[in-house]
Amino acid sequence: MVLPPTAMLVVTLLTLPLATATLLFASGRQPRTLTLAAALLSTCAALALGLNVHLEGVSVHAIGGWEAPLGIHWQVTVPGAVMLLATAMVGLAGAVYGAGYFVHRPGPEGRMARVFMPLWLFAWGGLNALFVAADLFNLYVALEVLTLASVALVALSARRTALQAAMRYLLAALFGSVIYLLGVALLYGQYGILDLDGLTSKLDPKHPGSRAGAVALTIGLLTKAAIFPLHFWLPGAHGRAEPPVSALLSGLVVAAAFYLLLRLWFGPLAGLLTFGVGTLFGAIGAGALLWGGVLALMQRRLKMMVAYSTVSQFGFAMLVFPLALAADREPVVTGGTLLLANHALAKAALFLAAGSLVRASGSDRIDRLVGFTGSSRWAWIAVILAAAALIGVPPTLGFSAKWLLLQVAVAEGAWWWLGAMLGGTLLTFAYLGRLLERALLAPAPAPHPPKLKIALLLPALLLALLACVMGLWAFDVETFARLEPGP
Amino acid sequence: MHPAEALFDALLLLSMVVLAWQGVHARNMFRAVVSFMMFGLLTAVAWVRLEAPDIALAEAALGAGLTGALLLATLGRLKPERRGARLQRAAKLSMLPWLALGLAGTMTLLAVTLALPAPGLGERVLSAMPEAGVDSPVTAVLLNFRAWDTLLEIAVMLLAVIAIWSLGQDVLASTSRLPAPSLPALVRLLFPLLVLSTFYLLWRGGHGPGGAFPAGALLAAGLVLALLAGARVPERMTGAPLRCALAAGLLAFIIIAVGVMAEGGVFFAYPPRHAPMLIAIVEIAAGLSIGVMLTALFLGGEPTDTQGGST
Amino acid sequence: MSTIAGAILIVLGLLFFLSGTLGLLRFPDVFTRLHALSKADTLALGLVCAGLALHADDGTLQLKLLLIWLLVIVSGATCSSLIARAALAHGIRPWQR
Amino acid sequence: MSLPPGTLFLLASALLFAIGAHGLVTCRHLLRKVLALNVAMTGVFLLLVTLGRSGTTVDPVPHAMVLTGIVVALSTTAVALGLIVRLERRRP
Repeated sequence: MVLPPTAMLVVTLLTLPLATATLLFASGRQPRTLTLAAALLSTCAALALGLNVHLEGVSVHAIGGWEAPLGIHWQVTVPGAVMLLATAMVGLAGAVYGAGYFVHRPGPEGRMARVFMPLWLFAWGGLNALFVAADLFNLYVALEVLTLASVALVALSARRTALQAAMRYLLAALFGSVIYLLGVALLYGQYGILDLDGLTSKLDPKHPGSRAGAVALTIGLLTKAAIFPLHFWLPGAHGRAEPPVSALLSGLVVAAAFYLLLRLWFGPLAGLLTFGVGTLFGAIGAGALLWGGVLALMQRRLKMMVAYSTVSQFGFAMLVFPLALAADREPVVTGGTLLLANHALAKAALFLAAGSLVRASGSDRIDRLVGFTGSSRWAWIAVILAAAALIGVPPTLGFSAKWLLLQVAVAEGAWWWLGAMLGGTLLTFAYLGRLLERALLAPAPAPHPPKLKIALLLPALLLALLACVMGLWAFDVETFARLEPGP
Repeated sequence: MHPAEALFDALLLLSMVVLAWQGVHARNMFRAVVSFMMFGLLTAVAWVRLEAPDIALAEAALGAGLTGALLLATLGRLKPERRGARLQRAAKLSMLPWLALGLAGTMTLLAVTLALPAPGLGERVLSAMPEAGVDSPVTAVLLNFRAWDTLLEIAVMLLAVIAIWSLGQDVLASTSRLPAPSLPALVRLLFPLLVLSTFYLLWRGGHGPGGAFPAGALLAAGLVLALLAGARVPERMTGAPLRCALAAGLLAFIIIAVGVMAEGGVFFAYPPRHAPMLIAIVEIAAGLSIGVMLTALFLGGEPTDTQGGST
Repeated sequence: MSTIAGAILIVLGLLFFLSGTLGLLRFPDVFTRLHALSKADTLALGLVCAGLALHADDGTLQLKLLLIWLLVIVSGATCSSLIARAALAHGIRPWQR
Repeated sequence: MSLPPGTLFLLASALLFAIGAHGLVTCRHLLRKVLALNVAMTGVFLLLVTLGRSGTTVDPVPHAMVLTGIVVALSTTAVALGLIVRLERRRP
């Protein structure tokens, strides 16, 4: 089989969503076939790209033919390709779900349906741009595309609570941007380059600019990734947005910022990752695990619980950093990437299924959710599968990721971090188990079995299934999945 | 450096810092906004002092002018009792620890930045200029070497318009109760001038300070002035034509970026023969589109068809 | 010769700027302040531009200086009138001794 | 004077950043927060351009970055202001 060259696929992945979104906006109409075709095409491009990376490995593309310090590079790394694939899956699922969820009608009632698709595609394009970018400033611009699209999506319902959440989110994200840009300025002042490869080869931990720059970049990204204690904006924004939006935000937008953290700390900033820094990150992660987990356990509303679960899960991801102090970083990076991919699929599935359940129940309260009846059965199956992936039941993707990290922790004798991981998993089990127990054993009485459109069930189900099945494939993948700075 | 220059810089920067403080902490919101606008104006002067005329043009038009107009329009759309909102702090913390923390942070930042060698990319840009297709280094960086950044940036701007429009229809600011005949007269005089200077800056961007952003900002200034003088978006322009004008810049950018792949197979690699023309097309499309987008940001929502009236 | 004349014009202009600012600070209400500011500053800017034009040996530059002055006159007059109208609309009565 | 060139500008940029960050954290009114963000942004822009001037040639890359940054900042500010207006209109 002849695949199109990687450069072609990258260009498709970046320009197709942006161009389609712009055309949709310009035309003022939302032909469903066109949007879904664009989504499908982007997904195919991502799949082909993943296959290319699998066959040919990492590739670098100089935009406009200008070599690195002067021009901008795209770099398709294995973790980047994994995230691109996860983005495509969630993007497609959300597009289908959104087409079924929002009412298509002229006039004010149809507003959300009209606005959703362009914004969704802009966010998708921004994510793609971010996962292939290899330039500090280009990353900043891509982050801003993502931020504005996400904020507009949070505010979609235009209810007061949604607007408040969007405003908080916007301010937090912009605060993160300012600090991130400060870090870019400091690193540029020290080395006069912006591309990540050049920085990797030049960066000296002893320079004041590199340290201050690393601190600024990290604080900025921690804010955008809503890592405890900078998570204050997340539960509101994710809990109050419309379901497909929450899926995108929780599954991917936060993960994108965290992916950048990984990219930076295992790329240019690797020399600065000392024992102290790793331990600090680990402590933050453990704190997030605990705080997010306990608060998730205390929530009464379904979507808020899922939102706090995100805070907790990213604490888990933070534990990657102390484990990376080991000599061999490869399995850690692979584990971290798989963790992000697993979270993207499972959390998106969870939010989509939650949206369907809330619609079927007419309430967001956990104790008023409909039980395992009618078509809501399928939503519950998606919830169960996603929960299994989040907890890390074998053979899910979550299990593969956690297993890899556990192995490193055991080999390193890092018992503290091992304990934190086990504790976090237990907490995840507790709050998800509580949800299932409440809803399945003591369901709210449903007068008539709910009927949900297939577009509201299938995407969540497939995403959750994917998170579960991919675990089998991931054991094969981990042999090649490594974060390489390129040739 | 001449001592008089140092004195001028010191005065300029001191006023900037004071105005910035005022802009955040002034007693009422109107004062804060006006201080912030003056801060933007002085920032433009600072750019001139830093030998960055392109940024100075953009800052004067965007940072001081349009941001100011946006802020004032926002104040006008708030409920009157909120406009004069007094300064409230998050908690009744004493200022001292914050000041100490801020001062320590400032000093650390200063110490770090003073120690930076700042090698920069100036030499590299200079050596690549012959193949850039334009004579102005800043335009070369914006539209050739780092054109992908600029494409995404125009996407950000369009996204901002979509985001604001997605919140609902436009909210018009309360207009003055007394008719002011002098403003429309001024607009009739200035509008053609501003359009003329827009094209002048677009043309000039190829070889000197200028280019799409200042040009777009000037066009927007003209359009916003017209709106302030009571002009409304003509009815036949709302809807599809306006949306197309807004989208044109980004679409042209994407089409050219992908189109040049026909020749070399590389995204954004202008063929050397056509580079000047292609860059000029991108520049003009981007400049005009930026002008319309900035005006749309000022409108604060999608213009309704029912307003009537015309320019 | 022309440089000295130019310098004198500029200093004269700065003095007018100073008086305009003094008026802004010391006059009792918005209308009188506007009066001081718009009158004195327009003249002051004209003097400064004339002084600079004497220093410039380039015809286009002199033309640009003239243009700057004309534009500021037009926009300054409009702004003053707008501010005064806004003040009246807000119910501020002109100051009377 | 024996100050290294650009010291004043670096000091101003650090101060502006501090004022902006401090204002963002301590002010309650949303409009003030937006203004504070813009002030902090200007501080970063000043830093970038001042650093681009230290070499022998003027470095146009920070100029391009700041031009991009100004437009991005304006766009995000406009969205923030739009949100503020809608929020105020829905104030109970």
